[in-house]
Amino acid sequence: MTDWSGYLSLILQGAVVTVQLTVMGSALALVMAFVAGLGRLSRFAGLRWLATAYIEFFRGTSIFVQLFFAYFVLPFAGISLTPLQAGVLALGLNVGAYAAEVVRGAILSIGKEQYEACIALNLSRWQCMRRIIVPQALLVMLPTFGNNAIELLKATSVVSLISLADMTFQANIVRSQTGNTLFPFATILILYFAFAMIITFSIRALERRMARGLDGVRN
Amino acid sequence: MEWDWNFVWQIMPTLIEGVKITILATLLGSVLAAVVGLGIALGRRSPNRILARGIGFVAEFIRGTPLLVQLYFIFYVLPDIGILLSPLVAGVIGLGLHYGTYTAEVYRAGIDNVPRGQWEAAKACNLSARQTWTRVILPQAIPPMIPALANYFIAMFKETPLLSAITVLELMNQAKSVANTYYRYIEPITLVGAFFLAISLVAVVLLRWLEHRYGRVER
Amino acid sequence: MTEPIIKIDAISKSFGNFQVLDGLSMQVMPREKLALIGPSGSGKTTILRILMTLERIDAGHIAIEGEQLYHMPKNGGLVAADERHLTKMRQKIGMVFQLFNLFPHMSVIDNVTLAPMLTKGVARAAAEKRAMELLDMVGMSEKAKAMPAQLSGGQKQRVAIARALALQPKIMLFDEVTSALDPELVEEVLNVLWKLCAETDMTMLLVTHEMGFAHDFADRVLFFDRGKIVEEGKPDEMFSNPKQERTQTFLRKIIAAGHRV
Amino acid sequence: MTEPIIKIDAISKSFGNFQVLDGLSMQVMPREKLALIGPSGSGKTTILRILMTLERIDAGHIAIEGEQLYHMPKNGGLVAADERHLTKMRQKIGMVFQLFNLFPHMSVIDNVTLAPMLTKGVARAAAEKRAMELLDMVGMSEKAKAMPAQLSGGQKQRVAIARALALQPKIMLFDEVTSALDPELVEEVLNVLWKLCAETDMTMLLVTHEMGFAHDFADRVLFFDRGKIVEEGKPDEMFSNPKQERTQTFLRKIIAAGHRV
Amino acid sequence: QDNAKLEQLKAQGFARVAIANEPPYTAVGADGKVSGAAPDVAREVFKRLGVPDIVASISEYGAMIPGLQAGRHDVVTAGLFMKPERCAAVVYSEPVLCDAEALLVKKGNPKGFKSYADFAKDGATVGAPGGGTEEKLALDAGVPRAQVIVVPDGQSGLKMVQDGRIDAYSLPVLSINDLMKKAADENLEVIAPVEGAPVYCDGAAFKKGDEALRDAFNVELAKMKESGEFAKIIEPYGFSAAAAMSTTTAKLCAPAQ
Ligand SMILES: Nc1ncnc2c1ncn2[C@@H]1O[C@H](COP(=O)(O)OP(=O)(O)OP(=O)(O)O)[C@@H](O)[C@H]1O
Ligand SMILES: Nc1ncnc2c1ncn2[C@@H]1O[C@H](COP(=O)(O)OP(=O)(O)OP(=O)(O)O)[C@@H](O)[C@H]1O
Ligand SMILES: [Mg+2]
Ligand SMILES: [Mg+2]
Repeated sequence: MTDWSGYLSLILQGAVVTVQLTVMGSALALVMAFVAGLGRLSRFAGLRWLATAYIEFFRGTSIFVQLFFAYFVLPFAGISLTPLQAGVLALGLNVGAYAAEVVRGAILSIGKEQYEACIALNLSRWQCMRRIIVPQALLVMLPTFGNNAIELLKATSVVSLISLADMTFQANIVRSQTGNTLFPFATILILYFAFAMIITFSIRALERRMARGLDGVRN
Repeated sequence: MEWDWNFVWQIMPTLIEGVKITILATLLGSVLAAVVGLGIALGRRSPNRILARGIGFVAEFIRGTPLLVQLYFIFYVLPDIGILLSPLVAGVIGLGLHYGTYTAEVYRAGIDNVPRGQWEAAKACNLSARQTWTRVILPQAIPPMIPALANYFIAMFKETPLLSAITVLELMNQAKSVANTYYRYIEPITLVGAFFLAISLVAVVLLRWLEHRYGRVER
Repeated sequence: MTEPIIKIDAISKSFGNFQVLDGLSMQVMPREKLALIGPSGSGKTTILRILMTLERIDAGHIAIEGEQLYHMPKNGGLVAADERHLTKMRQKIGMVFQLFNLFPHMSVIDNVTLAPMLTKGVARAAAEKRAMELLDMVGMSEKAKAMPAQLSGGQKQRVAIARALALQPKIMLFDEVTSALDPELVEEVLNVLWKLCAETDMTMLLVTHEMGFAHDFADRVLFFDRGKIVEEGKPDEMFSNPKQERTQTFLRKIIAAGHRV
Repeated sequence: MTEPIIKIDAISKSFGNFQVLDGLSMQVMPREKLALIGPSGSGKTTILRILMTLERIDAGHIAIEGEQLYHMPKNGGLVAADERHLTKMRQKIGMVFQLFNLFPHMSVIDNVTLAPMLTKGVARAAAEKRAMELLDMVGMSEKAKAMPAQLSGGQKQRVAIARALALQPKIMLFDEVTSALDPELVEEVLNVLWKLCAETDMTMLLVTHEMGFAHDFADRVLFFDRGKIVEEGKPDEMFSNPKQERTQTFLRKIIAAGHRV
Repeated sequence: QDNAKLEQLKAQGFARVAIANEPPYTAVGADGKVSGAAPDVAREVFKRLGVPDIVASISEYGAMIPGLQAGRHDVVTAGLFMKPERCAAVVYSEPVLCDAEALLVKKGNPKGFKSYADFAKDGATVGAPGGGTEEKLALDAGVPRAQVIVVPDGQSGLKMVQDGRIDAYSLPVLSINDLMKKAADENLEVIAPVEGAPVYCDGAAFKKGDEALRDAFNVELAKMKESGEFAKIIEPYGFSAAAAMSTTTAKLCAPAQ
């Protein structure tokens, strides 16, 4: 008889890796999203250029290549990252590039009259961004950020390439070791879904909090 | 290993076959995702509570679990209940459903950001629910969301290699297979990278133009 | 005796725990031109929004031409109206908003022709002809092709008026529809409304803070304060000889300032 | 003789190929209260927006307190102003918008305190104290904690006025600030402005279509049409005895309608 | 030439090996412990070399050689069959695990497949791992590209045969046997060995430059082969020690016929 509890704990070990990667990757992605998203809207051509190059490069090449690069090529340049570091770096930069576009789109969606009110009150560009535009744009970004976080959660399954034993990877091992497909796949399906729901509900809660009082503006 | 141009010309026809399949799958998948996403976004706002909740749950589940597992399910599990789909059809359905749950969130954000005054004006004009959606709300909601939607179509394009799991001979799969037939990796894999980057860049330019053209509504 | 076209019966409305309307009742007769006046925040806009079914009421009943607005008969009793019923009832009512709410993605002429074409199936050519007439009446025919963002405040307001009139509803609600207009245009809009009244049998409810406009326009004036009708009457009586203390205070300042009422 | 605080010299402005202003010149003296009147679409809002640096001008010069607004000296010549220069110049100017433009994500009090705290480094307590005073003056202190979406039209407008006044700029631009207010409140706002004028040395430019308000408020009235100054003068002269034909037509209707001017 | 690499492994007390997720080459217990024919041999050889333990990480085939080159692991023991081109990229030990090819078909082999060439005849389809030996053998035997279906993993191949999506699925004998055992499906049958298909062997693969370590590994491996201990380790998994001992790395790495 197959020892399911043992295999289950194997998958749970993988789940821990998946969660670590998701949390740290999301944090990096969030930072990159704002840096690059605001960079693209900057007045300085140099900054715009840099941000655009970053975004198009990471969106244009696949996560597989980026991960491969971070783990197998950087050592030749003398930078040897642990698998976890390499995974967080590649996932964070990749998803950050997508999220940067979300930041940009959301900021552009705020009406002209809000900028004009800023000017009339003599707020600096930075103050206007920070106090007026970004807080309103955040509400537009949030649902898509939720998407991005869930994508990152699921993208963690490619890290098996650099010998990080995440959930999908462990499930595949269990599958080929036991010849049973249903058990491991059903287990990770439930786990992924549970994690995704946590992300979704946190985002919804945040959205509701921030939308408080705005009910007359938004529908 | 040396770069061998003769070899490049020799394998080009095979790779082009793969490119065709990849582009076909992406295009069909995008169309399906755009439609499914809208369906979900509208369905979730349905006054019929049960329908709205049901659609919501299914969408969250699909969104929260990996595409790979879903492809496996469509291709390997559905036959057990008598649905035997061809690999490409199964792949397009998988991509369309999966990305449809993403685009649904994008639509939702766009719809939420149409000011309440617009809904009210539509009522005062006595437009029906359908007319309000098609003539007033969606034309304002969708253009600002084009960048975010474009993100997903590019992401989908780069995820087509997953279709190899259900034996679709897309670009990556073709490349691996020629690489193995001739024991030369450099040319096929480099060409795949170049194809992906080139197609994404063309897509990005095209979508930028679209965004520029339709992206902003002055209020 | 004719039946009232609008019959409001003891309606209440709160936002959170802020009670705006508390048991308000009033009636409007067909073809009547009614002006609602009163201080800022007294609930004038709220009443129009309720009639336009943009807010739900907490209690009470409203009947339009004898038919319930927020309720519908079912199994012998009255139940809350569903969207279908509301859509049907809305055909009788049109509104011009205080902040215009033009459709920003459509040109001026498209804003005006949209509703007649969609809800009444008017052909494009006919709808545009009528729209141009209306735009002409409000002095906006030159800007027919412009987008709302390219218009000045007063121009937007005039387009909003033309848009609402294009539908020719039985009941027309105007919310401070002259606020962005100079006196010259107020005059013109007044003429347009009079003309429409003569041609059709529209009933009009108008919220305004321009007493002169209220006086010239209305058959009857209602003075509101804190969601209650303080006083009502013919404009001449009301403005020259207000009976209630509150109305007197409200009007005294205006008269003191030399405003004609 | 005192120097004018605003000196507009032959400015032009087009939107696409629609010329709004064509070689307009005018001057405003310190502490002057100037009313701009004129038909809808004549370019009144555009002038205020240009002074607030919300639109660029195509030709001409503007000087504020002797300093160029859209130009700055460089290497002996005048070049187009950069963002830095504009920011500096904007400190002298404040504006109240026709459509309010409140920050929808902040409460009323936060809308009013934000700018003083950020741009002048006023402490929160002091800023709130001053904000409450201003809100009190416009009768809005009760709604200090409300969000803009919960306000009526007139309430929003009063908050917008308080917000602009909180900064105490040298030059204040008002775009139809009384459009959503009833006469009672117009009166009050007028008092607030008078009080401020007495306390500070603000210069005020006011666009309005309420002739009564323009009359009571202004030291001088400019009548605009199609981007040109048709006539100017003291309110009493101008309203009782307009010289230009165009002004006469504009005012005649109003007087005919019995409006006090 | 002193063996610096070996000294380093001794000092750290373990060697990092890359293995694949393919029973019976590798087995992972429910407790997560790695065993299987390839790691067991490596563990024993390293013990004899004075490196007490191995740390195994399961890796995809595509990532093994790059990982070796980037210094992410010290040796690959994963059923990575020797091919001339691979021999050029890494240095191999003497052969360890050898296996022939097999076909998984419906019960009774209705279409009568014996060799890969049989698939070319009447438009039958054969499934094989992408980039694997079987795919290449089928193509070389003249089967059109469209009839060779690339299947991602054993379980999937099995399911496709069951659903009738492909007529046969090809893998090394031991892998197919393992699949069959776990599936326990009476409607399937294994055809082995495939006629005309060669036997392949793997070896421990080292990074280029680690020839000294490879040589030391070979010495101990040869001793174990001789003493019969080698057979004792791999035969319980179904592998044939005789097959490994009947050929050499030099032969297997020689450029194609
Ligand atoms: N969504 C809301 N939430 C909370 N309070 C609200 C909301 N909408 C309106 N109110 C409050 O209800 C009261 C009545 O508002 P209403 O807009 O009807 O006033 P009004 O008579 O039209 O005033 P005005 O002349 O200034 O436009 C106001 O005090 C306002 O603050
Ligand atoms: N962004 C724009 N694009 C094109 N035309 C514009 C734009 N903004 C304003 N205009 C035009 O410029 C003219 C002057 O507009 P402005 O807003 O200054 O008028 P106004 O005098 O303030 O009128 P009102 O009293 O109606 O507010 C109008 O005819 C308007 O259509
Ligand atoms: Mg109101
Ligand atoms: Mg204006």
